Amino acid sequence: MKTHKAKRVAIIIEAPMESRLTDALEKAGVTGYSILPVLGGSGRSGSWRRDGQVGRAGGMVQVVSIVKEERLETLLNAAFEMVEHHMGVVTVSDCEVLRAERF
Amino acid sequence: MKTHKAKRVAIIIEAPMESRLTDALEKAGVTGYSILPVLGGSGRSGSWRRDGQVGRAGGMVQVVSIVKEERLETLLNAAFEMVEHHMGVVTVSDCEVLRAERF
Amino acid sequence: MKTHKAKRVAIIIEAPMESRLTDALEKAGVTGYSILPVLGGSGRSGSWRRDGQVGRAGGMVQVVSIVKEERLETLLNAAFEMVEHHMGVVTVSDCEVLRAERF
Amino acid sequence: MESIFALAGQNLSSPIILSFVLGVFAALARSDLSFPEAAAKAMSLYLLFAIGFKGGASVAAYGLSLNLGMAILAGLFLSAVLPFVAFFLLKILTSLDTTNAAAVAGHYGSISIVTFVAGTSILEAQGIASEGFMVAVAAAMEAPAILSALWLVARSKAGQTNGGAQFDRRLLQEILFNGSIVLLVGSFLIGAVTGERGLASIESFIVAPFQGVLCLFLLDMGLVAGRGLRDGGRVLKPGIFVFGVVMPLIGAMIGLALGAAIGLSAGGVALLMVLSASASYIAVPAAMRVALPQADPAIYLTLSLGITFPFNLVIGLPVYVAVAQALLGGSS
Amino acid sequence: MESIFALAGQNLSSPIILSFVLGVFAALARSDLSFPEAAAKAMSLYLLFAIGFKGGASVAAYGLSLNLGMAILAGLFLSAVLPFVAFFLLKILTSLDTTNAAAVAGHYGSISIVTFVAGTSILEAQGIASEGFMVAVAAAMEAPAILSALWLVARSKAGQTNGGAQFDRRLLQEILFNGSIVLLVGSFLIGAVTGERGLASIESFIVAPFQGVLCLFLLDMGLVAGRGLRDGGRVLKPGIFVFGVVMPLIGAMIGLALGAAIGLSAGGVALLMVLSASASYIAVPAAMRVALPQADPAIYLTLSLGITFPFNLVIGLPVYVAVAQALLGGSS
Amino acid sequence: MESIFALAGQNLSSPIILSFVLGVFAALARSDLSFPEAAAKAMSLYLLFAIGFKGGASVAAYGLSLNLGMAILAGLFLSAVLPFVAFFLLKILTSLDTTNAAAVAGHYGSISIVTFVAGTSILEAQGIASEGFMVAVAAAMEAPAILSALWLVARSKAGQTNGGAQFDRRLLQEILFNGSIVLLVGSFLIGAVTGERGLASIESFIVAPFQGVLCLFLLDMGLVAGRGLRDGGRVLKPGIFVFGVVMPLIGAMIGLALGAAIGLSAGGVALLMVLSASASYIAVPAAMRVALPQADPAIYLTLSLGITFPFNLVIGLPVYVAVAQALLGGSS
Ligand SMILES: Nc1ncnc2c1ncn2[C@@H]1O[C@H](COP(=O)(O)O)[C@@H](O)[C@H]1O
Ligand SMILES: Nc1ncnc2c1ncn2[C@@H]1O[C@H](COP(=O)(O)O)[C@@H](O)[C@H]1O
Ligand SMILES: Nc1ncnc2c1ncn2[C@@H]1O[C@H](COP(=O)(O)O)[C@@H](O)[C@H]1O
Ligand code: NA
Ligand code: NA
Ligand code: NA
Repeated sequence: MKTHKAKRVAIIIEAPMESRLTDALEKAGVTGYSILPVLGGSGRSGSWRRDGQVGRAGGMVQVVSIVKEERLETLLNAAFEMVEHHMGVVTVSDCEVLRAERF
Repeated sequence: MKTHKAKRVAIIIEAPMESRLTDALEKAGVTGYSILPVLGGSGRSGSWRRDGQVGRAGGMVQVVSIVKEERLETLLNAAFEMVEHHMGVVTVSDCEVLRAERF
Repeated sequence: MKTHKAKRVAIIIEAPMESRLTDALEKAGVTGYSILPVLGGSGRSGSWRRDGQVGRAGGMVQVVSIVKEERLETLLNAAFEMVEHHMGVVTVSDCEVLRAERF
Repeated sequence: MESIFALAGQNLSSPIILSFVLGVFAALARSDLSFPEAAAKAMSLYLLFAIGFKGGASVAAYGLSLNLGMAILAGLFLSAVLPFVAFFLLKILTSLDTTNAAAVAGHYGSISIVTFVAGTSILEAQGIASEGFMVAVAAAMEAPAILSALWLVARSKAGQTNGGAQFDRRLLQEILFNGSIVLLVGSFLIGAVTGERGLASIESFIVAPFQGVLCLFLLDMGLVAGRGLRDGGRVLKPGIFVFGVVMPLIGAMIGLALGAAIGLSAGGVALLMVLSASASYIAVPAAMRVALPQADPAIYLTLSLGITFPFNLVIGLPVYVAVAQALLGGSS
Repeated sequence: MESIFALAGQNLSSPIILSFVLGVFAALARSDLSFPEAAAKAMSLYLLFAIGFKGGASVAAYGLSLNLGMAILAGLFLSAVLPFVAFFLLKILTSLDTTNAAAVAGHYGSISIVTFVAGTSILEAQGIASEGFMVAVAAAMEAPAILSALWLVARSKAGQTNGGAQFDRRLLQEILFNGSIVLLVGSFLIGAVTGERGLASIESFIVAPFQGVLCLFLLDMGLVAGRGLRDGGRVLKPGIFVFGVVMPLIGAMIGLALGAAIGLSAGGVALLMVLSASASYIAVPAAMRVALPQADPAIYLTLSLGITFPFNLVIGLPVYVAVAQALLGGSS
Repeated sequence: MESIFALAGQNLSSPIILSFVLGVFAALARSDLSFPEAAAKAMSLYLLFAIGFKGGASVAAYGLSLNLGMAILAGLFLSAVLPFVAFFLLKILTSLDTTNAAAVAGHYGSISIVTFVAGTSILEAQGIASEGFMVAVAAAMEAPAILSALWLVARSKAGQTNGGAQFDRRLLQEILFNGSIVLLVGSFLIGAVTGERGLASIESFIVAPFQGVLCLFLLDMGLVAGRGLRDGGRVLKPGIFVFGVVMPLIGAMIGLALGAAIGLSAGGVALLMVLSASASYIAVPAAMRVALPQADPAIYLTLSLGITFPFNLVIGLPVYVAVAQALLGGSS
């Protein structure tokens, strides 16, 4: 099966910032992303969990976007601006994709 | 700690296709996989989110399978057949696993 | 954008072991982790799904931790001890992170 | 005619309609108001269980008239035939290709159970009796339309090339045993078997809070429909919009004729009109994603949930009830 | 005997049993009918809160007889001892190794709260009174069985090698403060403190809709149990199956003897039989995954949820009630 | 004074308070008792819908006195001004920097709807009437405090450097159309439009089970608050703790003065006191994470949910009601 090099960017970000981040990604020309739930976690600012919570503050979501290498820099700039003053983790890893025409 | 090379295949696929995909993976000799929820996303066919939805159409799930390198090709062929006419993203990345005897 | 090498450790573990694992990670000096839900899956011990379940047995969660390379070994030792007698999958992959000072 | 407007006006000011309107408004105003997926699904399970059980219990109470068989046959027939009518209409009104037109047509042969539930609420509010077995008819109408839609694709050129319709035994079993059919039929049978005694034991769960749950569920549907209109509005060409409003009326008329022909009561005829007029937005879309992946879901979901559902809820239902009552009702 | 069959027949045609049957059927038919995990958990929280509160309120109303202490001691004793009986029986009937046999045995010393709830429903339907504090006994019976099971492993050869039972303070605190114990005891105390006035203020939430929620919950349990039987059927060797049916009967008999000995009412004895007969499928499996990871969960979950739970629900409960009533009830 | 203690004692032994206490206890005991996020959110949607609708229906029944406009203005004013009071108090009592103090202050100008709901429960239990439109006042008080808090940061040195407050049109629209405002106002309007007839149709959903749902919701809030105290306790310096107890009393006094001045009934004044005394823990924290990311959420969440909420629930509410009743109530 023919595969193509791409980058997988995963951004764990505070839930109240989700729509701002995805808008920024769209502006940066990202063609697709998926939003994954996060149940809880721990970091420098303490630990949290979603159980029983009503408000969105005090919760994170993960936004994953597979992009062509050439779009990476723009995406990271957009992402960085969003997480700059906020909690959040941005990781990039290499991957291979099927159907490269989709990215 | 001794680790072993393996491949991590992540397939984001339409929810109504989930069981067909996992059956295909099992037929392809995959020994294990996990199904992760996806809350929403955006792609060439527009954006979506699960909030408030009752039906499974208009939603994706992510199927993740860790496989030995030698099983990758069979797995990708099986996966490709499932996503061919469907929305969906297939990515492969390198990883290391503990307890290689399990894969 | 300046990125830094790091390791992404993903541990799929039985839900009743979750807090033991995260405690072990904290003891091992891990500065952060996130817990992701898993809806279902299949492995050597059969298949399962969370739908309609009340108890935590018969379910897995995924704990993801991004760590500096030098912390990897300690983390893996801690993780291994937890999964040793249990179902579970431990994978490690390379990644790049923004804001390395956070890890 | 005047009284129909009065009815529509009265309908418009019921909590369930206004809850739906609130949901649409909130979605259009980009409010973050939303129901968790689990809550939406739980409410829909509750509504299916309650409406099925009550139908069954009512059959147990008033006896199973011979009509049940006839009504189910009528339902199967309507579900199988309406897609052809819809397909024909779509070919006239819109420029959709065969695959998309067939996919949409399948939705209009099948039914929306919440529209049915809202219809029964109006009947109850107006004190019009109806056959309890109409929920069984509703269940019967879920599936055949899908087969008609797939047949429409299979016999076309598009069906011969390009993958066409992906139909197999597995899909058939998924369609026949889909959750809402199983729950509706199952709770209908439970209601029928346990009868009055069974109903008495769970009445304060399935009867008393029913209208309130329906309000919240319609609020949620308004949120989803409004979001769909906001994002999917691009597919709403005038011809498509017209179809979404005209097709339910045509469906209702065919339902009226058939219902009257087989001798249903005025209430039963009204419900058959409602079922014929309504379009699926749960079972059929899922089946279409599997069987006709080339068809654009934005088209059929926007039409079914964004146009036809609100149209029926706000305007259609009171009209169907009034017409059935005028033509077939004894008094009032 | 005859009247027991009549009772079982009547029980069989109650909405709660039929809902369970519907769930099993749907799972076996591979329907996609399912409850979201959050909805299942919410229903179980509701049932625990309601049953605990009602028990407490009834204690407040009828006073705390001296029996409470005795009954709790009896419960602790039953929970601690029944695993030994079960272990012995498993060694006779099956070829399970010590670890698996002990893990299963732990489940049968502990209890299934929904079986208890269904038991109280039958008592209520038949107008048989029972001690309100039986919910506290239920809570008391959750945990000791786990310790017995772990002890069975620890003293065996398997316990000395291979990791054995992973028992520590942390596990003990998890077991003692597990969610269902805390909620059951907590709401029992709230009911006891707030009494009649408290009950009046939330009666239309915890009493009126109770049976209906129980129906939906049993529907969900049927789905889960049916799925378990479908996938876990491979573990169901004849000996195992026999154990799943015989053990509850033995448990019930021991419960009967002890309940009668400490002077509980006929209803209270019936409930103690139910508790003894039932097997845990929430708290114990979770503890076993931590403490006895080598034990195969398919065995204990299939047995507890797939065999013993349905057996008790359909056949056991009416029998236990009838026996208790025959031996200890004044009239009937 | 004595009677206030009696009231507080009676309040303390109500199921809703005890449920909250149970939740706190379970969290501190590290029990795994927890509500799924979806269930918690569903309960909160139910409570908002029910309280809004009932308020609207009561306005429909008793007419819209001229006071509505005045009361809403009073609410807007209180919400905008209380943050300045809170900020001033924080600067005296604590060593919080400007950003954190402003963030906390914003929470105390805004409101906690569940505190309001618990307040209406006490009024109802004591048979004290109140203006139905107070829910509209509650909605009006949600947002202005956020703007005051951001202004406090913007005019400070911290505001000029370090990013300061991130305020824009988008945030404004998010605040104004946040889910709880839309649902509260929307259901209030639906209740007002459909009136008595509407209320009758869904009364057994929004009235009868209301207290029971409130119990479970408070149990959940106890779990979350207890967890917060366990993990966030480190921020609880004495000055901060004192603020969390004194600020609600000051708020309540200001609310009392204003409510009496505009001529609200004793019940209405009590509710305005409750609103002024309560602190937001849903809408404001989310807005602060966006606009003041430098502020530490552990501080404002622990204060609002861990200190002020329980204080109001257990001690504040009965006091506010008793004071309003003593000063303004006709009899009793
Ligand atoms: N190293 C990490 N690996 C995975 N998730 C992390 C990591 N660090 C932080 N997080 C997540 O981000 C949240 C906020 O992190 P922090 O800003 O460090 O408090 C945590 O609660 C975790 O959910
Ligand atoms: N590049 C991508 N990265 C991550 N998820 C994607 C990507 N493209 C598509 N998706 C997911 O797949 C869904 C369907 O994609 P599409 O077929 O492009 O409409 C989207 O709504 C996303 O959830
Ligand atoms: N190769 C794999 N890839 C992804 N997930 C796996 C894999 N193997 C096992 N799992 C997950 O771990 C669970 C237990 O695996 P096992 O111990 O093999 O039964 C499975 O049900 C899956 O959820
Ligand atoms: Na139809
Ligand atoms: Na037992
Ligand atoms: Na306030």
